Amino acid sequence: MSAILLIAVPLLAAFISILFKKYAHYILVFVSFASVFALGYMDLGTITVGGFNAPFGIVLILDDYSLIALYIVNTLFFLVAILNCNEFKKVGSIMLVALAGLNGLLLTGDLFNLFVFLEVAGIAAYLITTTNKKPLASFNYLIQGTVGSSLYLLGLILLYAMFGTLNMADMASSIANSGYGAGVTAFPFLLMFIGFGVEAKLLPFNSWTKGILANSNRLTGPMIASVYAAAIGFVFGRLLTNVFVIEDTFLIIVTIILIFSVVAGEAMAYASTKVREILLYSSVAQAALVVVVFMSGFTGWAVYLIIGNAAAKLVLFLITNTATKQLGNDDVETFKGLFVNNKVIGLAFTAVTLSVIGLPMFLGFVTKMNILENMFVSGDYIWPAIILITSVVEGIYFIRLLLNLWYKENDLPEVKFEFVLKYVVVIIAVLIMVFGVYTEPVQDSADNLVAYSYIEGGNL
Amino acid sequence: MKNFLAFITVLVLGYMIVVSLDNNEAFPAYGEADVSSRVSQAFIDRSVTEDPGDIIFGQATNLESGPANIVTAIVADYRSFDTLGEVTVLFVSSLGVALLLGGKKQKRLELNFHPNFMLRVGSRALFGIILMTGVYIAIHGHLTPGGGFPGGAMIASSMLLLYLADDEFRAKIKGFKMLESFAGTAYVLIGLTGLLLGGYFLENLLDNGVIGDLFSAGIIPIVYVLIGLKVGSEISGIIDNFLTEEGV
Amino acid sequence: MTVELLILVALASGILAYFVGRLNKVLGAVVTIVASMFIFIMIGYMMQDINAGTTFNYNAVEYMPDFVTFMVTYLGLFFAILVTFIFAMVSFFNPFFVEKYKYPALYSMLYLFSLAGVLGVFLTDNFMVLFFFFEFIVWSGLFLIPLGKNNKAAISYYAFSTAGSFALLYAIFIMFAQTGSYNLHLGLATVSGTTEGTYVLALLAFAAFAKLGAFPLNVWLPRALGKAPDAITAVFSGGLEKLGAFVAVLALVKLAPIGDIAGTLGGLTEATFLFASQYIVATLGAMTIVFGTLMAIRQDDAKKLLAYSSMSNGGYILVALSLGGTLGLSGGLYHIVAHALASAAAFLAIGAVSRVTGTTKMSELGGMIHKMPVTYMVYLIAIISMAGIPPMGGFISKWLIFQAVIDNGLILIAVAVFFGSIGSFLYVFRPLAALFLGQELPQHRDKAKEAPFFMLLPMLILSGLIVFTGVMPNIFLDFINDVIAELGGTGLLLGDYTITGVNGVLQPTLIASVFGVGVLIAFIIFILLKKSKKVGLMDTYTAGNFIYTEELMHYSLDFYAPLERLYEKHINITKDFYKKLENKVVDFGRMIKYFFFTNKPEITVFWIIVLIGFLLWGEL
Amino acid sequence: MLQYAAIAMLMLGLYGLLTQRNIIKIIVSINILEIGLNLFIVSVGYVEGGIAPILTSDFNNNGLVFVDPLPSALVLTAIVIGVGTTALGLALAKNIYQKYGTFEIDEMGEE
Amino acid sequence: MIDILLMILTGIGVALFGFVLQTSIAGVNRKVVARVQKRYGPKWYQEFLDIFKLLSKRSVTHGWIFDFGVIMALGGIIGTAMFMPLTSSFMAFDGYDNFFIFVYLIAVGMLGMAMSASGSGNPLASIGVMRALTTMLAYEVPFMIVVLTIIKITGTSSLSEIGLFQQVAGNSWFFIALPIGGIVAVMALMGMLGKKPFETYIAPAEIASGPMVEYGGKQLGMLFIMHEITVFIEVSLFVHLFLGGAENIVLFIVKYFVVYTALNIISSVYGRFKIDQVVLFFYKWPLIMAITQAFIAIYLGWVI
Repeated sequence: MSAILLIAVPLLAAFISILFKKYAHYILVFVSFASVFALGYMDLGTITVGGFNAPFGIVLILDDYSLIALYIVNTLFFLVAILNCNEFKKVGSIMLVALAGLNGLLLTGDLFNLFVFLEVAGIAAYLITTTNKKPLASFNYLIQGTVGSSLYLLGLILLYAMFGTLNMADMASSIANSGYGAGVTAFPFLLMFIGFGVEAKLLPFNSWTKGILANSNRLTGPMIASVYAAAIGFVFGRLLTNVFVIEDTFLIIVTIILIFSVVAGEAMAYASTKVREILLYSSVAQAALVVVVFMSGFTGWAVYLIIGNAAAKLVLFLITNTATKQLGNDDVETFKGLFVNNKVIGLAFTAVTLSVIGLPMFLGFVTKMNILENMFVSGDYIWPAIILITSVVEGIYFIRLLLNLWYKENDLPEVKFEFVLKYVVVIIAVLIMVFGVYTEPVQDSADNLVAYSYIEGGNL
Repeated sequence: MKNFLAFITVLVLGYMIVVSLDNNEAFPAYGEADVSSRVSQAFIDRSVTEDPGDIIFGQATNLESGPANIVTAIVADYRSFDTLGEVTVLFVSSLGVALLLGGKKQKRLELNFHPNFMLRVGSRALFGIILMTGVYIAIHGHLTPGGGFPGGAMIASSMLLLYLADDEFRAKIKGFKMLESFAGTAYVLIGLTGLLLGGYFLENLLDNGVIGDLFSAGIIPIVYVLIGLKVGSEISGIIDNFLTEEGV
Repeated sequence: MTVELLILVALASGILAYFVGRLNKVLGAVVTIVASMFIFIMIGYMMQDINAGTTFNYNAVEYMPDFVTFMVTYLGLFFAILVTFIFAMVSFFNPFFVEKYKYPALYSMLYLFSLAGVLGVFLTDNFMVLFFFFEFIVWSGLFLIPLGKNNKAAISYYAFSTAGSFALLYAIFIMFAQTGSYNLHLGLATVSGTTEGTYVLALLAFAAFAKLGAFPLNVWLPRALGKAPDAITAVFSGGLEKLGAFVAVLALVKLAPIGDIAGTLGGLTEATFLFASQYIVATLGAMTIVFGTLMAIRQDDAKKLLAYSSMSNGGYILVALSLGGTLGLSGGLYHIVAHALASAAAFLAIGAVSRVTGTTKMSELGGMIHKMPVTYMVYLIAIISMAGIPPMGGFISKWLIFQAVIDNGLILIAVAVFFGSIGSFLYVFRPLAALFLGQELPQHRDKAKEAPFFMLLPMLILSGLIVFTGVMPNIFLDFINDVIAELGGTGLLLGDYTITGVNGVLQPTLIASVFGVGVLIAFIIFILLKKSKKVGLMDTYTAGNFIYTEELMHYSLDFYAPLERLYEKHINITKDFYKKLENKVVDFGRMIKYFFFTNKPEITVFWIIVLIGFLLWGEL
Repeated sequence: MLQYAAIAMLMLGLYGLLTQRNIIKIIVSINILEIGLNLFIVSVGYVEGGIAPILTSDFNNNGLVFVDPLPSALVLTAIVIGVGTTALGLALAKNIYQKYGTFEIDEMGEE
Repeated sequence: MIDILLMILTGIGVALFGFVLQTSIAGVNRKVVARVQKRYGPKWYQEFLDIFKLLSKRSVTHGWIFDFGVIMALGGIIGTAMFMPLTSSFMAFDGYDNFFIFVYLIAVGMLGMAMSASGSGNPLASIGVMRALTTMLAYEVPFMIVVLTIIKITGTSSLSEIGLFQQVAGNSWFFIALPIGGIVAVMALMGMLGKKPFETYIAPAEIASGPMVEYGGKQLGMLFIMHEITVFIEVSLFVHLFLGGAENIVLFIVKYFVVYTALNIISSVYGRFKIDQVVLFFYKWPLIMAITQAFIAIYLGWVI
């Protein structure tokens, strides 16, 4: 079974679903489950679309890297779909298109095709955020998204004008043996970096995040913060490792942006008192961290960092948004003592937060240790210092949040979490714990992932 | 003051971009783009799979991709996956507009302009002509410039004419929805049949026939007509949503 | 009984304690007693094998990742025995205190988890395992502290210990980059003496300071220990603080000291030269002593007072270890033993009082001796050792440290050390006078009753040991000599009863017996004379007027008022510093939030233009 | 010459985004930006003296040169994406107007 | 086993001798101070009479800690006195007369007295104890710094050897060799003895003789004995450290008498400091002088 079905089937379902408005969300759940299920039978390699091979036609690449990416994004998507299917009926078909867009993003090997799928997924995302009932925030998100993707297109066209091809692998090889200095390609790559920076929530470009995530609901929160973040992370990783050539001035700019994002993200999270704000600012910092790890070349561990963050943010946003819906606002004050009488949710929330901070016995710890170890071995001394200092700050505001949620005596907020949510959240927490302790599979899968960071399929 | 400052920065930025593009040796100056070094040379002389020699209009038969209009060849055949993505974008935005503005029972927006009888009747005649040209452009996509998207836009403009000319007029939205969904599904199904029979998604199964004829270039014209219908119905749907409001 | 099995036993019993605790709170706590006693005995049992000269290197149990290796060294065993002993003794208190906590089952589980963590840290030769268990203790301690009064203290505890452990991690990775392996001894050996050695020394010292609560990083200790549940404070100050001492030993002893000071002070005659790193650590240790003593003198809450006392004793340990040499090392290590026993006993006594009266604030307590005489005696013996008065262990370690300080001719540090030892007499006496002695306040008269036998048992064992370490220290000093020999120093010259320092010989048993003879003589004099009439406490010389309310006759509120007035203004120097630091971070965050996150797209566009401009600047 | 015009349009769009606070004006400036971008895309493919890339009957006798067809294909897609986003923007604008009663962002105040 | 018993007996003998010596000299000094105040003063054995009168009277007790404290105080002081070397060669326990033993065993006596005073239930006693401890904190640190210099120079911390070091031909008494140190030591000694300027913890006017307020009869008598022996230890410490110890017993008694009388005369003309003045005083000049003395002696080696 070829991977193209992952895009074609959801599209087909979307086109059909507008006719049967009532069953749209059942189709959604069925298709997303089918795509997760079908991933098992996909055979690796490159899929040419329309019969024309690589540099001329459009080509989809399914190697280890995108397989893991697809597994993660599809499972998370399925979880979000299952948990929200009866509440947000109207956006069923839009979610289907979003699924197609995301799968397209992860699979495509062609830069312009990447722009098209970025737009498809983007527009689907703008529409999903309109369920927040905050039109101004969605408008702001739309404008910034469009500006971002236009800049990406401008950068892409400049590259096309210079090297005459649109295929990623072909572009990378023609840049490599074109012999031009780094200065030539710096401008288009910066434009593409900014284009993706907007979507990946890097600091100077993400002023839309607060509007969207600070008043998100059970659908938009997990959708934007974990599913989209993971997909964009993976695609950005693929671009950074395979296509981008990052040297002197461009490197300086990128490093400044990343340092600023990580440090400011943690400082903002420390300064905020609303639970969702803490989570969104910490996810800004985590996103920047992911980009840093990709740039230093440890693709395998960057993948695990994305997985850890995406799973964590899914659990955190699900719990927070469910509680906010029933309590009205999401101040830490109103949340105090939330876990006293729903311990299972509390345990899952704590396990996931501790994994994000990077305490032992959790997946986060294994990833962070290995990233630091590789950085030190590759002679980089500054980034580990920044990572450690920011994770101390991060630890403090997360622990402050946790202790507020666990320890309180009187007038506890009563919030009812339905069974499905509990079930999902506990499974994720247990998985994080299991892989935190039993680290063999994580260790060697991360190491050999690094080997395949180049597109093995896209006939270089 | 802020505007003036913004103007200065934008000006300086523009100047910098122009200068950097000028002295960037890889970026060809305006007009000197050497197409041969680019991927598109293969599209021009249809030599992606095998080299058919020089193409004579009216005689060359079953080239690797049929349409005389090379841009349509790229849009509908070489990179038709983009167009599929393209169509989804439009589909989603029309769906979104319907979601944002559409309610259960819609009635026409109360505008203070009430057209007189002459305008209402005259526009009916004009509607037919615009519709026909739109369909013509859609059908001849693979020969003459234009194609699915411009054709679809013209079809929608004819609908717009009716909406503007007559303030009680409301098209049957149900029909547009059906057409849109049918066209979309047909397009994807053609792609899937290509996958099943020809081994590649969206492969051109039918033979390309002689270049330049009306019935040449395999599935391209069919796909383009479908796209034209889909775009037309979607944009009309959007027009309807904008020109109506909640009400009994 | 290999080390891994021991740690697994600790973890398993922790989980068992959790489930048993769910059924019945007290039973869960009893499990902690059984488990910690068992582990202590096993460690003690391990003592014989090591004495037979074989240092075991237990390789990993099969399913652990292969780089996890444990090694029993004299140093590790010294700390392990001491801390497990403290854990075992304090665990006797758990059953009596566990009902009061919000999550009793969690309490017993985390108690045993931190014990497992302690074993892991001391008995390994691999840095990554050390860091893993270091974090493990921080993590389990974090959820233990808020079971007490409030959870703000836990946050500052977490902040400082994580800062410390991350500094340790950075040092580990520097060594890993040099040696390519996480082996502890190899890492320290290759790095010592090089420039990386300076960074590693600084970072390890930072970690030790954070764990010991020494001067620059001392804000968390009084808050955490003051607010934590009583048993946990005892465990913290007796046991977990010794982690910091362990890291200090790694930093100050195993790493070659950096840069010699003689060069800097311009070739002074005859004063022995100390290396710059040792001098800095010694000065900071001295500041810790002074700061801890001054703060302890003015505390009203007995637990906070003892917390500050463990901080200033941490300073002693740092000064001793940084001076190095036979005297410094043996003084430091012996002080670790003496302080651990004394502070654990003192905290347990205060805990016993707070169990009965519910508060440890001296202004609300008084005259507890009448109802709790045994606790009083335990507390008296503990503070005699803390103040460094002869018959008890504290005197021996202070004597050794004084010898080291004098021998190195460090005047300013000597001022701090002497001030600390006299000051310790002052602040340990304050709870004795204000809490135990003086008028018996009516509100506690009915509730107060002597602690049950199971609580008295550990206290008596501890005070017995305190006396024993004071009278017959040579047994412990022999073991310390083995530790020093393993660390590469020369052991202390020990006769069968005497200790010969650099400028004097000490025979503790003789001092004790002479003191005994003196007391005997005084007792004989007392008995021979007429028996005096017993009179109530209220019947005192009050210049003729009658007083009926006990509170008026009980002097305990701010005991050292004249002394406190002298330095009242600048008490919380470090607290203000960290508060300012925190405010800086919050302001920075708020400024960026205000500046960047508005609902207007122009911010993003502006920054995009700026970045592109920055890149293209070169083109002009 | 066309390229400078395209870049000028791009800059005009950016200027609009930087300064305008009215929702509709922002959408208009986004459109200007996209038109500028599309112009730029087409200008990249222009060849001096090239004709439109369509094979016609009189093509094969007088050896004409084609303009690069790929950018024009890409521009086709870019235009339609621009239409999609503008439609969505206008729909959101209508919603905002219903909610806040004004198009000026400053008057909307913090939600 | 026998020689240990012998040593203990000689120790007790030394303690007894100390008590008798000090009480008689105290009696003589009472006459000297009286002369300063233009009166004759009581007989030289008046001190003995007071003590034995007190021991014979029946008194009141406030509980077992009240008595246990007194016993512990007297016992501790007697124990310390047993270690004291009378001349540079004659001492009870040869070679174990370490300086730190004296400083810390006195603390045991202090602790015993403080415990029983606080146990007596009278707040004035607790205030007195607080003042005593604060004064101790004040005078102890400069004194220890000066002693540090001495130990650093002589290389040993046992009193008799320090005495012998001073008696060696070349070097003079430390009182002369370390002039600033000597002055600081005198001040510290006055603090230790609780002589007039630093008498705040007894302060008969304010807190009715401080810790002693609740005592009477045998407890008070025993505390008087303790006080006398403490004075003996402190003054003989001063003699051994600063006045070159003594070859024979007569020289020791003469030096002892001179020091004690000089102190009494000085203190008889002074008023009384307030408690925080005491602390401020000791932490201003004496500490600086001690540190400069130590710096000069150790690092620059200027020893006269």
